[in-house]
Amino acid sequence: MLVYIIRRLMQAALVMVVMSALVFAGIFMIGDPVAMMISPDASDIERDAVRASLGLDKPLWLQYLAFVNAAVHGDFGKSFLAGQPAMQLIFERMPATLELVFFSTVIALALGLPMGVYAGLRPKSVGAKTIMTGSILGFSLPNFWVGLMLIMVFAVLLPDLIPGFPRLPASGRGATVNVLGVRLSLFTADGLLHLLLPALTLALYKGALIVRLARATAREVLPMDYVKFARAKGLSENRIVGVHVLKNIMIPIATVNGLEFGQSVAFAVITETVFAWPGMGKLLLDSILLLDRPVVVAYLMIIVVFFVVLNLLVDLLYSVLDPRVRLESRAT
Amino acid sequence: MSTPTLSVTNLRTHFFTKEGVAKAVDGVDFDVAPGEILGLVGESGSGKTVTGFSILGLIDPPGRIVEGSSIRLNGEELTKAKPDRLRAIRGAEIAMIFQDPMMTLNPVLRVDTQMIETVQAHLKVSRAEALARSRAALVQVGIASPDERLRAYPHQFSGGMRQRVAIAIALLHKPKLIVADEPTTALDVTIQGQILFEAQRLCRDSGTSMIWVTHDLAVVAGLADRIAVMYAGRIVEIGRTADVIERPMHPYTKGLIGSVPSQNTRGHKLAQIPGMTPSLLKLPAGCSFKSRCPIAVEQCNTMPELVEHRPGHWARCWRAIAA
Amino acid sequence: MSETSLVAPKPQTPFQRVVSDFCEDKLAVFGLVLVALALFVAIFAPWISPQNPFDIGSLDLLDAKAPPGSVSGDGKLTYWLGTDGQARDMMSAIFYGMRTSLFVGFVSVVAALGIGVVVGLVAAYAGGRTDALLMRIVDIMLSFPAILVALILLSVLGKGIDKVLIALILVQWAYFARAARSAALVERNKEYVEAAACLALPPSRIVFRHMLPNCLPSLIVIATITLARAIALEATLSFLGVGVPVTEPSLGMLISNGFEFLMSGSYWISFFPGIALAIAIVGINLAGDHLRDVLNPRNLR
Amino acid sequence: MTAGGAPILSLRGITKRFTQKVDLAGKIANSLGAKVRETVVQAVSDVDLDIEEGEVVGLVGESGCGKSTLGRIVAGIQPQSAGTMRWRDKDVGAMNGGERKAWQLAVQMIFQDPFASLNPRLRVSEIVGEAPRVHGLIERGVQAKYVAQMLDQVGLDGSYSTRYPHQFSGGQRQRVGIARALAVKPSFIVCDEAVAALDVSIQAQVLNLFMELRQRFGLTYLFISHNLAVVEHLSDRVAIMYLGRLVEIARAEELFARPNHPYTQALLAEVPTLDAARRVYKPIAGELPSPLDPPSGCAFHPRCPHAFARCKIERPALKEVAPGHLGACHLNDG
Amino acid sequence: AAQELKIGIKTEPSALDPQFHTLNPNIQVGAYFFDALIAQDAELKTQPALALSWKAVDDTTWEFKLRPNVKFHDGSDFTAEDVVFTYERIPKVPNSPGPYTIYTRSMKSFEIVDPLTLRIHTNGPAPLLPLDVAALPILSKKAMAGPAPEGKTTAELNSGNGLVGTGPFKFVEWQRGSKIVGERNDAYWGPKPYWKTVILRPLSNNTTRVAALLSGDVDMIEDPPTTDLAKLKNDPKITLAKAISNRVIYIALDQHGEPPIGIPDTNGKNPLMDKRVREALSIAIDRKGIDDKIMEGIAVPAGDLLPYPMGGTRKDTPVDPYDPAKAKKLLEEAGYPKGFSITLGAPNGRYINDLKLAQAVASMWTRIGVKTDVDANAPPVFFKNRDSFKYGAYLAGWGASTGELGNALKSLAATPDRVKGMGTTNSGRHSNKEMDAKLEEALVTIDDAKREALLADASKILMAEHGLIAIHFEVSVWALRKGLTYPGRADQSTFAVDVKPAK
Ligand SMILES: Nc1ncnc2c1ncn2[C@@H]1O[C@H](COP(=O)(O)OP(=O)(O)OP(=O)(O)O)[C@@H](O)[C@H]1O
Ligand SMILES: Nc1ncnc2c1ncn2[C@@H]1O[C@H](COP(=O)(O)OP(=O)(O)OP(=O)(O)O)[C@@H](O)[C@H]1O
Ligand SMILES: [Mg+2]
Ligand SMILES: [Mg+2]
Repeated sequence: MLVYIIRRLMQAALVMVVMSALVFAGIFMIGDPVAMMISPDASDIERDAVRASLGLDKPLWLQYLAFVNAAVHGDFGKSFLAGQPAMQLIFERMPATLELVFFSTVIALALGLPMGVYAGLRPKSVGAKTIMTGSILGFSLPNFWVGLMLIMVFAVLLPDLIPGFPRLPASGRGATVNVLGVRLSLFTADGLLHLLLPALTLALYKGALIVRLARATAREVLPMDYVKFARAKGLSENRIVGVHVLKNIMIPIATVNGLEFGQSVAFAVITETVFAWPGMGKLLLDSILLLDRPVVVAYLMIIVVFFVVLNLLVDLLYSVLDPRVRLESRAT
Repeated sequence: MSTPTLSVTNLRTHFFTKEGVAKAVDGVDFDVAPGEILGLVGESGSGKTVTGFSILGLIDPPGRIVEGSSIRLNGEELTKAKPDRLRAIRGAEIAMIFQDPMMTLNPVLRVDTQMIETVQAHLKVSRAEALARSRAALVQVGIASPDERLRAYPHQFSGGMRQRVAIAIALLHKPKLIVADEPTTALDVTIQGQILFEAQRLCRDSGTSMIWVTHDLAVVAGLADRIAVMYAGRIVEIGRTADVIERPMHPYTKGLIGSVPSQNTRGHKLAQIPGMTPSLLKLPAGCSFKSRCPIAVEQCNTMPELVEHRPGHWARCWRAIAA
Repeated sequence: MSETSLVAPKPQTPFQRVVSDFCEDKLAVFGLVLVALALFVAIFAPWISPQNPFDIGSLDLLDAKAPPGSVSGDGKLTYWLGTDGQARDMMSAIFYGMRTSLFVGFVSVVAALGIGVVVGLVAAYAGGRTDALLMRIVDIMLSFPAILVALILLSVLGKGIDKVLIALILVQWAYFARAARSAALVERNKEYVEAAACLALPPSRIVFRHMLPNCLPSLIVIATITLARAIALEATLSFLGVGVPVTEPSLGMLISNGFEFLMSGSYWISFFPGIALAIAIVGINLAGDHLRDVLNPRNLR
Repeated sequence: MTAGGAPILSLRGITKRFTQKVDLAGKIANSLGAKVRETVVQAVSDVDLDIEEGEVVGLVGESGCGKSTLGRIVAGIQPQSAGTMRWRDKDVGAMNGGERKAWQLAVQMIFQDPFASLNPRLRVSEIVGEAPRVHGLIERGVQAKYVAQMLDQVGLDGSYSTRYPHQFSGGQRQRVGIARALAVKPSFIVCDEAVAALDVSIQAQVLNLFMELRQRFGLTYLFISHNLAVVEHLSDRVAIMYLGRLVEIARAEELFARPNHPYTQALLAEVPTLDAARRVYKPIAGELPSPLDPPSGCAFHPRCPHAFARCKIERPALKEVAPGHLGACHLNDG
Repeated sequence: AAQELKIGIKTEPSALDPQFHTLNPNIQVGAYFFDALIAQDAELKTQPALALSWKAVDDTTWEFKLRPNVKFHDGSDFTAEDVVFTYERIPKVPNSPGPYTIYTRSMKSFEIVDPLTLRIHTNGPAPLLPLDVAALPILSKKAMAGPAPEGKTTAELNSGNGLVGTGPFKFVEWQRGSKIVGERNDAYWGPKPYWKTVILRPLSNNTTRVAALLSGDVDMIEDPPTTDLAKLKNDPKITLAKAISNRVIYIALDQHGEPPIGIPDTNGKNPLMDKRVREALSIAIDRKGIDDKIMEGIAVPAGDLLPYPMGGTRKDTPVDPYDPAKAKKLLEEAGYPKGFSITLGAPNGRYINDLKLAQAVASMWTRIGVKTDVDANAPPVFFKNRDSFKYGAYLAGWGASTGELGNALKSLAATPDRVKGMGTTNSGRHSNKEMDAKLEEALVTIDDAKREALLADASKILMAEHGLIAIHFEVSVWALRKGLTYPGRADQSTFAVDVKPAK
């Protein structure tokens, strides 16, 4: 286990080094951060001064070495744009993103799992075909489009057309409470209300994925001997589906969902933009477009660590769900 | 003979597939007496497993037990039983052991869970009591340190141990009948010996009847009281073990016996049955073995009946005695 | 010894079997019809479109935002599906958009599949350090935001569909590499691979002639899903301003451009491209879904 | 069997270890106080075996005892960790490219699972004809004819060459596998449980085929099986393997008549025979121990009815107990 | 709640430190909490704020009389000390991505005559010093005390520590990405804001912003997208406020010489060097049509770089008429009867409808034979390409924050000169010595009337030469829920002080 964690961390460190180098090169190639940020009135001399003060006047590799050196000492640089430590900016935003993704995962599971299992149990039924066709739309509609549609329908059109229809908030985060120093909106009614539309937007894609996965695994598990053996033992259908089948389905679902959780966190960008959700995805997007390199680098560092931790958790969960798995042997 | 535990008459189980109707089991009759072990032998695809599943009412669509079939357990007609009643019978009065011990236990559930749920599916007992029963069953099949084993997952067991757990599960409710579907085919000789040993002891001690399905005559030769030989969905010969092995009447049975390698066959060519099992979808009229039969005659174009040619020794062949 | 009595199964190639099995599902055939329709429109867009939306010289701003069924200012053209804010005939734009979207989707997925398969198979077969190295590269690709990739490419290589294509390929190949690797790991342990090794066949032959065809079916199914994703991703890049050039709009871009008109009542600018996209994607996946069932190796028995 | 002369294949001290090394991460963990050790599975230990040209040697043992691993080493699919293998009196490790290829093609393997061992996506013509073509044994143009000829040799109709494996029955598939091996003109065939998955009636067909091919081509076989009846039927000599080691080697009649090792004796007691007399089974106690952590001394001692103190401490060596009959048991000394 | 105003703003400030980053959102939000000595009114004319009056004592000295009895939010008095502290802090702010030194570059030294009189000595004649001063909100020296060289650091100010001004609102909190909250300063020296609380919410997506207004999430938004204007106009629950802005949308044409950039089919000749061609391109543009169809009426066709009556503009500036026939003739005269091909660069998402504008222009140019290909890119890529002269023509915008032409001419049209800071954004490299001379003279002329006359001359030369093609001035729009009014501002800022309930 320990070996496993260490191996993972070593790989993460490697990935981080490569990743940060790529970001340095990438941003350098995209354009000049100073040109993006400075007042257009500024003269060339003033521009050079800013470049020097941000350390952008040195050759790229020197800048990178300076970054690595500082990073080793725990300093991942200050945002060009905000002048504050990039890590701090991201950590400020992280809870919002995490709760959004978490909530959407819950929604996706709650809706997707039963539908998927149903479709797996009765693959030929009309219900199953409807679910499966619907799920195609779920993951093929662009995220931004779904988000904007939901806003239009639930925040504008329906409340306007139907008197008394509750008007869902279209944007932003609701009231927050402080839980152990972290601002969370998950525990207030207003907060949940604000969460609803963005979470639904994210959940649509995930839910569609879960439906498909659940169906596919259900179809794989159902013909297994142990299911038939459970029948031969005289178990009730409920127990067979609810325990024997479901527990096996949960393994891929948990794995994929865990990994998707990471993806969603990393790339909730669009949903956050559409819903003006103050999460770190939006921060990333703004930072990329303004070439705020320290934030982009720091963000990707965090994401790498996050992925590692998440992978670890997924593997742990995996070994809990599937006793056949021993962590050491799955070390890749 | 006392009243049979199980009495199967004219069992026909057909699969209605898109290619046509596969008559996997087509008119099977046999009885199993209390405490008796019936060996059900036949080559792959001859319908042995389907027969077993039919008895437990576990045929999945597109398969169906056709009207007119009868399966009686101690006189109770199972083909007409309600689903709930069937469920109550399964695991309690008839138990089944599957071929592949690696696949019959759910890999993600602990052994105790899988045993306790079986107890509780048929008896309203507390968890503790169910656990005690499970423990007792494990002891019965000769598993050492049962408490530890109960808390383990199937993958921590060897194949033979798993098969013994499966047998223990089958024993939980002291069933009247156990259908064992090739339970040793996937196992080593030494482990097979252990399983055969358990099975034998069990029937001797508890009077449970057993149907032992296999394609290897040698396995049942030393185990079964009677042997039924199946071919293409029908029983072609049935009788006491010694009769069937020593004085087989059906050419197929003879072929089977001849193809078993042994000391005496060293250096010789094994007898072999030419050709292959015909497709169940388009069985030829008459005896389905006729195309492979060395002694087939014109008469074989009509289906022979299962006839008692010697006392307790039946065969489905026009030339049973001639052979 | 005689094998003549054997009932010979029809010598049907897997392909024939797939085709005949496939045609059994009405829904899948319907999906295929939709795909064919979309492909037809995409391929023949230049000949069946009433207007060439790329020829900006032919656009007359006065015709902008004409509702469906209006006639153009010069009376020559009827805008059956209306026009957008640039006076582009929506129907033509959709035809051309379908062309761009499907092109981008297909090419990027096929290319990503190709790269991913090679990387995944090599990683799985070679194992050890090669495997670890390749998979770390995959990790990096997977955590690299698509928009950053797109921006870098656009700025370094300039604007163009090909750049978007490269971006999409870069973003997607890693998924295939992972999937191919896990499929190949399963195949690698099968006895036929050992048999090939025993026949002293060269490793490249074992990987690409023996393992690859057995990994492909599951990958193709992933590919149909990824195709939908790729089209959606391209739309998203357009939404963020780093997608295809405006002069060669994709369906995704039409939708995202038209979206702002939705509230003002000019629904058709976003609605019809949306329908077109849905038709294509649903079609591809209905067909793909069933293809998965048909290609399932268990059905091969 | 040729008396005298060099054996076609000669194994000396063949050992196969599957090791999971302690990598950098493990070392770091160890420095943090963890106890990460190399895990070693000793699948095959110190096997000495000579096989004469034209001979059939049966290899018998329980599941997991290392039979397949030894078979793979012999077939050149896996390298051994220690020991030398001589092919026609040449050290395989020291062979040059051409010799190596000749050896690899000369030793072929037939696998247990007739479903998994044929590539489901290749036609029979390719399965059988690919290797000879790639290795330049035949021209592309004559491949079809050659494949038909090979199929004919294993009793299949030449017209089957356009079929895919799933269109065959198990026995037919196994024949295709045999044709594939024969196609590169081998002189030595490793059969790894080649009939275990087949029905008795089909098994007989395949066994007959093996015998026939042996006569026709003078093939040498290493016949791996846990089915003693089959081995007895086919083999000239039999080697018994227990937990990676050979515990007994003898001519077949000798072995079945006078088994030396307690394990062999127990095995023989288990063999089901077509003997209609009702038998009382009395199994070997206990399970096969884990190769990860093999028992000390004689690996069989925990299950052996005759075990005594020495068996726990000292491993018995393989010694001649009768002419051509080797056994590894301390009882032989007393 | 009553007296709470929620505003959906387009861009969130990068910092609340009013000396950190010269970014419009920063400047805008700074004005909620701080005042400068001088304010700019809705037309960007200077108005007394913390200074009651100011005058040039001589060519290099300005004197400011400060407003008495002004209190900071913490209750302390405002004096000249604070002003000097504020100005002297500017160069000390570290890591500023857009330093405020561009406003202090002409300042040499400060002289506190008495607590309410301040003199600023300049490096040379600095006619625009009052405008510079207007960009510099005054901090409280006392509240800003801190160990860092600059006193309170930017990070501290962002968290509200030291964020003490004299402005109409007091700072309450800033949740990055979510909202900035201010509370009415009841001791404000000027007209008190109506709103007890004001909340600024960054809603950068256009559609989201409109939806937020329609759904009642916010009371007011900046910059509703043009496509929604028609609907908003007809919505009984919404009112619109408009004001012509100081932002001109223009096209720069590459005039650096030959070979041309992005014009492949003229055998190395640069047609854009020819005034007739430039004129043709200008009159090929149907500004009225663009205004109607693309801008939905929120643009004013432009013939200059700033709208009248801002400093230096002429009342009767002509707008180039739409005349494709004449354009074709001009091309023919210039020797391009078949036209030529050109690439028009444009940013995507920087200015209102920038991409659509570029497409419309391209379509119009193509119609006169100049086959135009639009190369629209995300802003960072666009700027990089523009600054490295990759475009034969590009569309961009310029908002002269000073509200006078000097700023625009100096940056966009003057011959580039790194040392003098001229032509910093003149990537078309138009150059006209005559105009340069007029402009340079104007930049050192203290007398307002004289300076503006010089600027008018300079711009007349530029526009006659068609050195740049001005397309239109953006009209800024605000959408408010019915019952609120906003007068609008030329600098596109949204000031909650000026939002009032309709009578
Ligand atoms: N679900 C099904 N659909 C169609 N046909 C089926 C189905 N299940 C079984 N069959 C057919 O029924 C026949 C009998 O199958 P069964 O499994 O009983 O054979 P078996 O005697 O147990 O063979 P084996 O020794 O291989 O286990 C086979 O030919 C098989 O093809
Ligand atoms: N690649 C491998 N890595 C690690 N351990 C292995 C590997 N291959 C085989 N082993 C181990 O080596 C031992 C011998 O395996 P092998 O497959 O040779 O046994 P076998 O006698 O052929 O068994 P069976 O009868 O089940 O086929 C087993 O314990 C197995 O787990
Ligand atoms: Mg069966
Ligand atoms: Mg093996």
